Amino acid sequence: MLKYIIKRILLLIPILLGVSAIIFLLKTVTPGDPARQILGNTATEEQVQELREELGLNDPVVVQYVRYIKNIVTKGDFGSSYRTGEPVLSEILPRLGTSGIITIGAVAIGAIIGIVLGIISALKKYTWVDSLVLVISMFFQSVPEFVVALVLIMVFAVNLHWLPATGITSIKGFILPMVTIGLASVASYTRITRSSMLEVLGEDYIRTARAKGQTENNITYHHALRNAMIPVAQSIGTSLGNSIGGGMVIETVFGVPGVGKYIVDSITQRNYPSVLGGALIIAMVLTIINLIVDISFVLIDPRLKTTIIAGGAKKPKAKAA
Amino acid sequence: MSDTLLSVKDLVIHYETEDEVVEAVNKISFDIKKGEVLGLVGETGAGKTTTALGILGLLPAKVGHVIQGSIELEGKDLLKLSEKEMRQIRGKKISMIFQDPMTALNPVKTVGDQIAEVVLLHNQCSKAEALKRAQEMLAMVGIVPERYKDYPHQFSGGMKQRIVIAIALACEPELLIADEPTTALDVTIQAQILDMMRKLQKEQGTSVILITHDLGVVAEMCDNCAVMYGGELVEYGTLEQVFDNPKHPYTRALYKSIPSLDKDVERLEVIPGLVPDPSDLPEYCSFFERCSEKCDKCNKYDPVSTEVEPGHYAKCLQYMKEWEG
Amino acid sequence: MAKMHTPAMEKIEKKNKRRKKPVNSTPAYEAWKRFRRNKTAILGLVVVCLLILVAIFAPLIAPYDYTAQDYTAMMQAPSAAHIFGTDAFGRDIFSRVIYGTRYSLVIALFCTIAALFSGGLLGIIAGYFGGKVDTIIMRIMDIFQAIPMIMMAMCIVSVLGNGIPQLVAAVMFASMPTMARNNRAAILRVRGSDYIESSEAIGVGQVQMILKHMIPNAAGVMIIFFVGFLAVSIMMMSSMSYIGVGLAAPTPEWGLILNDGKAYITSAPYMMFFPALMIMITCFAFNLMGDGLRDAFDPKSK
Amino acid sequence: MNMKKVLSLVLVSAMTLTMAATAFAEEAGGLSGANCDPANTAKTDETLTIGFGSEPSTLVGTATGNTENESMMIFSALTDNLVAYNSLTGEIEPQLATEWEWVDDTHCKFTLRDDVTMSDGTPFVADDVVFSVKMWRDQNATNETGSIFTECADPVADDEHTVTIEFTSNAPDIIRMLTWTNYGIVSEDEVNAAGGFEEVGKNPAVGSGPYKFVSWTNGQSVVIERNEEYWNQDYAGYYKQIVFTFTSDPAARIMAVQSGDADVAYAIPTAQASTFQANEAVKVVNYTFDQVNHLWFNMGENAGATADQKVREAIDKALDYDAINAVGSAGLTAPALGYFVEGNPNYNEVYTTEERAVDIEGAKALLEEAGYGDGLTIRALGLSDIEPVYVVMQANLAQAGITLELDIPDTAQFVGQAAGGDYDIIIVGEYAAARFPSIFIFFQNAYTFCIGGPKWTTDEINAKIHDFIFAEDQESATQIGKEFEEMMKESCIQTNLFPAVNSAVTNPALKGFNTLERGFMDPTGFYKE
Repeated sequence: MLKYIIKRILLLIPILLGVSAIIFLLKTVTPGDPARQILGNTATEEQVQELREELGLNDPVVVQYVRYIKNIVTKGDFGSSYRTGEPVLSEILPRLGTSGIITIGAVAIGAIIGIVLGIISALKKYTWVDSLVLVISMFFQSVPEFVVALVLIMVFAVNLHWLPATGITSIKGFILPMVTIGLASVASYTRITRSSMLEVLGEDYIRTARAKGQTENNITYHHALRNAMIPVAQSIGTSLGNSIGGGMVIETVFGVPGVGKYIVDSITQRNYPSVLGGALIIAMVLTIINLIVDISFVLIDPRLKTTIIAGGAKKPKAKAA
Repeated sequence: MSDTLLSVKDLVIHYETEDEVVEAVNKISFDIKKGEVLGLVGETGAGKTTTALGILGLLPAKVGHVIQGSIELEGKDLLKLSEKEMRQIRGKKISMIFQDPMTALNPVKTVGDQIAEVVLLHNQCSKAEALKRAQEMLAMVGIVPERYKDYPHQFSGGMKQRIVIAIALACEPELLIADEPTTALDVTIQAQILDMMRKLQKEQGTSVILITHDLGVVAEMCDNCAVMYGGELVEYGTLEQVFDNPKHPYTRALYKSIPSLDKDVERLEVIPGLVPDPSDLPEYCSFFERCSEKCDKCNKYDPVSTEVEPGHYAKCLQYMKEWEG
Repeated sequence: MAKMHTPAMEKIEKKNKRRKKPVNSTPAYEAWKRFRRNKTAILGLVVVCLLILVAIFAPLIAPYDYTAQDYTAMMQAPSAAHIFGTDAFGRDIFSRVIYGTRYSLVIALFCTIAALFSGGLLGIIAGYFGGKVDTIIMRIMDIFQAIPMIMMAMCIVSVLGNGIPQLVAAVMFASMPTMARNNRAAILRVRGSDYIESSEAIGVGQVQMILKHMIPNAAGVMIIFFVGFLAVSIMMMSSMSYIGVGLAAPTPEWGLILNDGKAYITSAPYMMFFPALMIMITCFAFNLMGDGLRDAFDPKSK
Repeated sequence: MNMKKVLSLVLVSAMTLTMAATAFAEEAGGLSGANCDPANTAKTDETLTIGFGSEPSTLVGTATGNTENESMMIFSALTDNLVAYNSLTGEIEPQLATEWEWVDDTHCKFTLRDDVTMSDGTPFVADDVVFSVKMWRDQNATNETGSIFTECADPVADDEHTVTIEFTSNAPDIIRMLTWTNYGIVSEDEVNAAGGFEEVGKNPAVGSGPYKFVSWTNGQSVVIERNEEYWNQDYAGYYKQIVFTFTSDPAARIMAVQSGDADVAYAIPTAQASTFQANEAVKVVNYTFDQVNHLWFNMGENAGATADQKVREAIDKALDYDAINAVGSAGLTAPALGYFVEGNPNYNEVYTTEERAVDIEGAKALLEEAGYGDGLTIRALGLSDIEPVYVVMQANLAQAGITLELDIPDTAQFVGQAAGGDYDIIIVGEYAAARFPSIFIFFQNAYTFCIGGPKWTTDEINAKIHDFIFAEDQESATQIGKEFEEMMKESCIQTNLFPAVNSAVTNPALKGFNTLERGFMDPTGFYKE
C-alpha cells in the first residue's frame, strides 16, 4: 500500500511543474503590468521600471521560473502577494478551509439527494416516478449557477430573512453557497446511482439473497446499495477534487472569501505570486484528495484491495469511472 | 400422501414481454417424497430453471406469470401464499443454489456474514451464534472454518460453490433445488461437490431437485428422473426405469447420443432439428418434428402423460388408445 | 400456434398484424426502437427540433431588429408590444432571445465539435494505447484540470479579444480534462471486450482497429457525451459572460442577455427570467435526449 | 465582471474631485466629519454595516501613495484634517487648525487646537502636522496629494501649537485641497508603533478622528468603533460600531440591504439603482459631485482617424446626447452644455441645444470630406461600468456608417491601455469643483501618467490653464474658463456628455447620507430618527 501511495505522490511533481510552467507562459502573454497595479496609476514610468527590476519581472521567463521553483523546493516559500505583501501560503490556507467546507457541504448535499433520487428511480424503473425524478434532477443541471444563486438569495435572504445574503460572517452564510453547488451536481449523482443500482440488482448474488428469504428492503439497502456505491463514491471523489477550485462564480456572487474568488481577484490585480501559489496548492489538494478517494475505495470494495496493492495493475475490464 | 413433500399439479408458466409470450412451462405435474433426489433433465430452454423459480416464487417481476396450476408443500399451495409467508419458506423449507458460483456471492460481504444471514433470518439467535453456525457449515462443506472472515474473491470457483451450498443447507431445509450446480466447474471439482452433496443429503434427509443437462450426473446422484422437453414432462420414473427402459422417443434418442466406451462408433447419433421455439409451440406433440417413431396421427393430438408401468410415465401417443385407431 | 391462448397473446397478435414487413434489426434500429419508447427523450428531441427551426427562421419570428434601441421605452415590463419586455437600452428582449437561439446553438455546436476533437481524441488515444501513452496524456489532463478555467479564458480573450473563435477555444481548453476522461473510459470498456481481442488476433491494423471497431462500438457512448456536452457548453458560455470573458456587446447570445439582466434581478426580474428560461429549456432538451440515447445505446445500464 | 468600483477609481487616480451638495442628496452637505444634520444627536450601541464593492489593499492610502476610494472613505472616519469644507456656505472652516494666514506667496501659518488627543492617547501637537505633511510630500510625489508640496521645504513647528507649511503656490483654492480625505493628520509615534509606512495600512491605529480602527479580516470585513474621547463634543456619532463588507456583485449588495444584513450598498450603477425607486423596502440615494463625463478623441502621436478634426466633428454630430444621458444617468440629469457642472462657479454654457441635436447627414458629409465615405471603424476603450453608454454610441454611430468596436478589458489591462493612448475614443470625467492646481489635468504634462484624454496639448493651452488657476477673482476666472472651453470646442478636442451621478441603496430608515469630496460617502454622518 505504501509503495502505491509514494508512487502517486511522486506523480504530483510533474503535474506541479506542468501547472507552474503553463501559468508562467500565460502570465507573460496576459497584458497589464503587475508593477503598475502595485504602484497605482499615478506612479511614474521610472518608478514602475524600478519596481519591475526589483521584482525581477524583466528577467527572461526561464530565469524567473527556475527561481520560483527553487524557492518552493528549498524554502517552501510560495512568494508573497504583490498586493498585501503577506506570504501567499498564509493567505490561501484559511481560504482553502472556506472553499473546502463549502465543497464538502455541497458534495454531501448533492450526493445525498442524488443517491436517494437514484435509488427511487432505479426501484421504480419505467414508472412516472422515474421520469419525474429525471426531470427534477435535470432541472438544476440546466440552469446556470449564478441564476440559481441569485434566486436563492432573493427567496431565502431578501424575502424570508432566514439566511444572510452575502458573506460568511455567520455560519449560516455557508448554507446557500453549499446548496447552489450541491443542487447542480444532483443530476449526475442520480444518473450514476440509478445505472449502478440497476446493474447491481441484476447480479446473481441478489437472486441468492432472495433465495435466502431476505426482504426486498434489506436486499436493496444491505446488498445492492453497498455494491452500487462504488462507482458513486468514485464520482464523489473526483467531483470533490475539481470543485475546490471551481466555485469561482458562486464565491463571487455570495462574496465568500474562498480560493476560487482569491484566484479570480489575483488574476484581475495581476497578482501573479498569488495566482501561481493558488493554482499549485489546488493542484496538490486535488491530487491528495484523489489519492485519499482511491484508498478509501479499498474500505468499500475489498476486490480493489488486491488490484491496488498489487502495484495498481488495472484489469482491462475494470469499470473506469 | 403423508411422505410426499412437494406436489406440483398442471403448472403453466409464461414469460410475457411487449413483443412475444414465451410458454416456458406447459402443464407439469410431479411429486417429491421426503429424502428423494429427483433429477430434472433436458436441453437448455426446456423450462427446467423456470420450474424451479416457479416453485420458489422467484420469477422475474412484471414478466414471469404463473398462468395455472398448484404447488403444494406439506398441504399448503405455495402459489396462494403472501410474499411474507413465502419468505419464511425460502431458505428455511426450500432453498436453491445456482449455476455460476463466481457471481453468486456478494463481493463486499464476508462469507461468514453471508451464511449467518440466512441463519439469522429464520431463527431467533444472536449474531455470534449465527457466525458459530456459519463456521460449522463451512467445516461441513470442507472449508477451513477460520476463513469465515475472508471475502468471496479470495476463494476458487469450487470453494465458492461449497459456500453457496453451505448457505443453502444452513437452516436444514426440507427441499434443496440445485440448478446445474456443477456445470460451471471442471470435472474433478464436479465429482467432489457431488459427493459432498450426496453425503449432506443423506445426513440431513433433504429432498433434492437436481436440474442438469448431464445424464451422467443424474445417473450418479438421483433416485428418480424426469425428462423435460419444450416445457413439458415427457418421461418420469425411477432411475432404472428411465435409464434401462426408456419409453419416450426423445429419452431414447438422448441415450443414443451418449458416447459409450464399449461400442466404437464412427459418428455419434444426433437428434436432427432444433429445440422448439417456446414462443411458437405446436398444439400437437412438441417433439413431432424431430421424432423418429412418429405416426401420421401424432400431429393431430397432444398426448397426455400415461402410466406405462407402475411409477413410470411417458407423454407419447404410442401409449394411448388413439395410437391404433 | 401456441399450447394455450392467454389475453397477453391476443394483444401481441393484434399488434403483429398491424406491423408491415419485418425489419432486420440492426443495433441502430434497436436503439431507435428503445429511444422511441422513452417519452422524455422524445420530448427532448421535439424541443431541440423546434429550437433549430426557431434559429433558422429567427428573422421571421422576431418582431423587432435585435439591435434597435429606443431609449424612450427602456426597461418596460412584458407588454403586448414587447412580449418579453425591453432591456436597459430599450431593445426588445423577445427578438434578442430569438436571434440568440442562432448564436447559442451554433456556438454550442462548434464548442462541442472542438471539445470532441481535442479532449475526445486524446481520450481515445489514451484509452486505446494504454501504458506509457495513457499515463502521459492523463497527467497532461491533470495539469489542465488544475489550471483555473477562468485564467485560461481571460488570457485567451485578453490576447485575442472577444469573439466566437476565442470563446470556442476557451470552452475547449476548459472541457478538455473531463472530455478526455469520459472518452478514455468509453474506450476502456470497449477495449476490454472479446471482439476487440479477437479482431486483434486476426491481425487488424491499429488505425483500422480504432476506426472500424472501436469508434463504432463506442459511438453510442460518444453520442451521449456529444449531446450532453451541447448542454454543458451553453452553460459554460453563460458563466463566461458572467465573468466578463464572453462575447462582445450587442451580440444577442443568451448568456450575454442574462448577464445584462443580472443587475436588475430584484427590480426587473423579467430581464433575466426569459434568457434563463431559454437556456434551461435548451439544456433540458439536450439532457433529456442524452439520457434517452444513453438508455437506447447502453441497455445494460438502463 | 468588474472587480473594482470602476468609474471613480479612474477619475480619482488622475484628477482631483470636489465635494458639493446636490439638488437631490436628501440632506444639505455641511462640515465633513461633523453631524451635518442637526437632528443627529443620539448616541446608541447599534452597528452600521456598509457594503463596498471591492476590498482596498491598504487603509492608509497616503502612507504608500495608494489612491483606492474604499481606503480613503474608511481613513476619513479615523482622522481629522487641518480644515474642513462647509458645502452649505462654501466656506473653509476650522477643524484641527483654528486659524491660518499666508505669510508670503508660498508659506502659510496655521494655529492649532490644544485640546485634541491622538488615537494612542498622546496629545496632538505641531510635530504631528510636520510629520503628516512630510509624508504627503515624500510618499505621494506623483499623485495629487503630493502635487501641492513638490520640492517644498519641511514645515516648521514654531511652537507646540503653531506650524508654517510651504506650498508650491498660493493659488486661491489650494488651501481647499487640504479639506480632502487624503489630508488626514497622523502622528509619527502611531505610524512607527504600527510598523512604519508599509505596515500601518494593515493596522491603522492612527488619527484623532471620530472613529478608531478595531479589526480587518482579510477578504471579509473591516470594523471601526466610536472614539468616546473625541475632542469635538457637538459630534454625537449615532453608531457605536461601523462594519465595512466587500461584495463585488452590485445585485448581491442590494439584496444584502433588502435582507437587512447591510444598511448601505455603496457604488451601485445608477440605472440599476433607479429601478428600486418604487420599492419601499429600500431607499435610493443619487447625487452628482461636480464632475461631467467627457468624450475625448485620441490626438496624440499614435492617434488613428480621430487625429482628423472632420472625423471628430462627424462623430460629435452623429451622437444622440439625449439617449446617452438617458442611459448614462438614468435620466436624472440633463445633457451637459459645458465642461463644469451647472451651479459650479466656473460654469459656462458653451454649447446650445441646437448644436447638440443629431445630424446624421452632416456627419456623413464630413466623413466624405475626410475620405471615409465607404465607412470607418474606430475603437472605444472603457470599463464595464461605462459599457452601456458605449452601446448607445455604437447604435448612434452605426447610422452614420461608423462601426464602433468596444474594447472592455479588466482594470489592470484598461489602466495600461488608457495611459498609453491605445484607443480612438474614451469616456473619462474630471472632478472639477474648484480651480485646483491640477484642474484640466488631461492637458497638464506635469502628470506623466494620465488615464485617457487627448494625449496632446499645446503651450497656448497650458498658458490659458495657468491663467485660469491663478485668476485673482471669480469673474475673471469664469471668463478665462469660457475662453478655454471655446478653444476646445473650436478644434473639437472633446464633447461634454452628462454630469456623473453616484448612486447608493440604503435601509429606508437610515438618514444622514453626507457626501465628501470626489463623490465619497461620509461613513460617520449616518443616524436613525
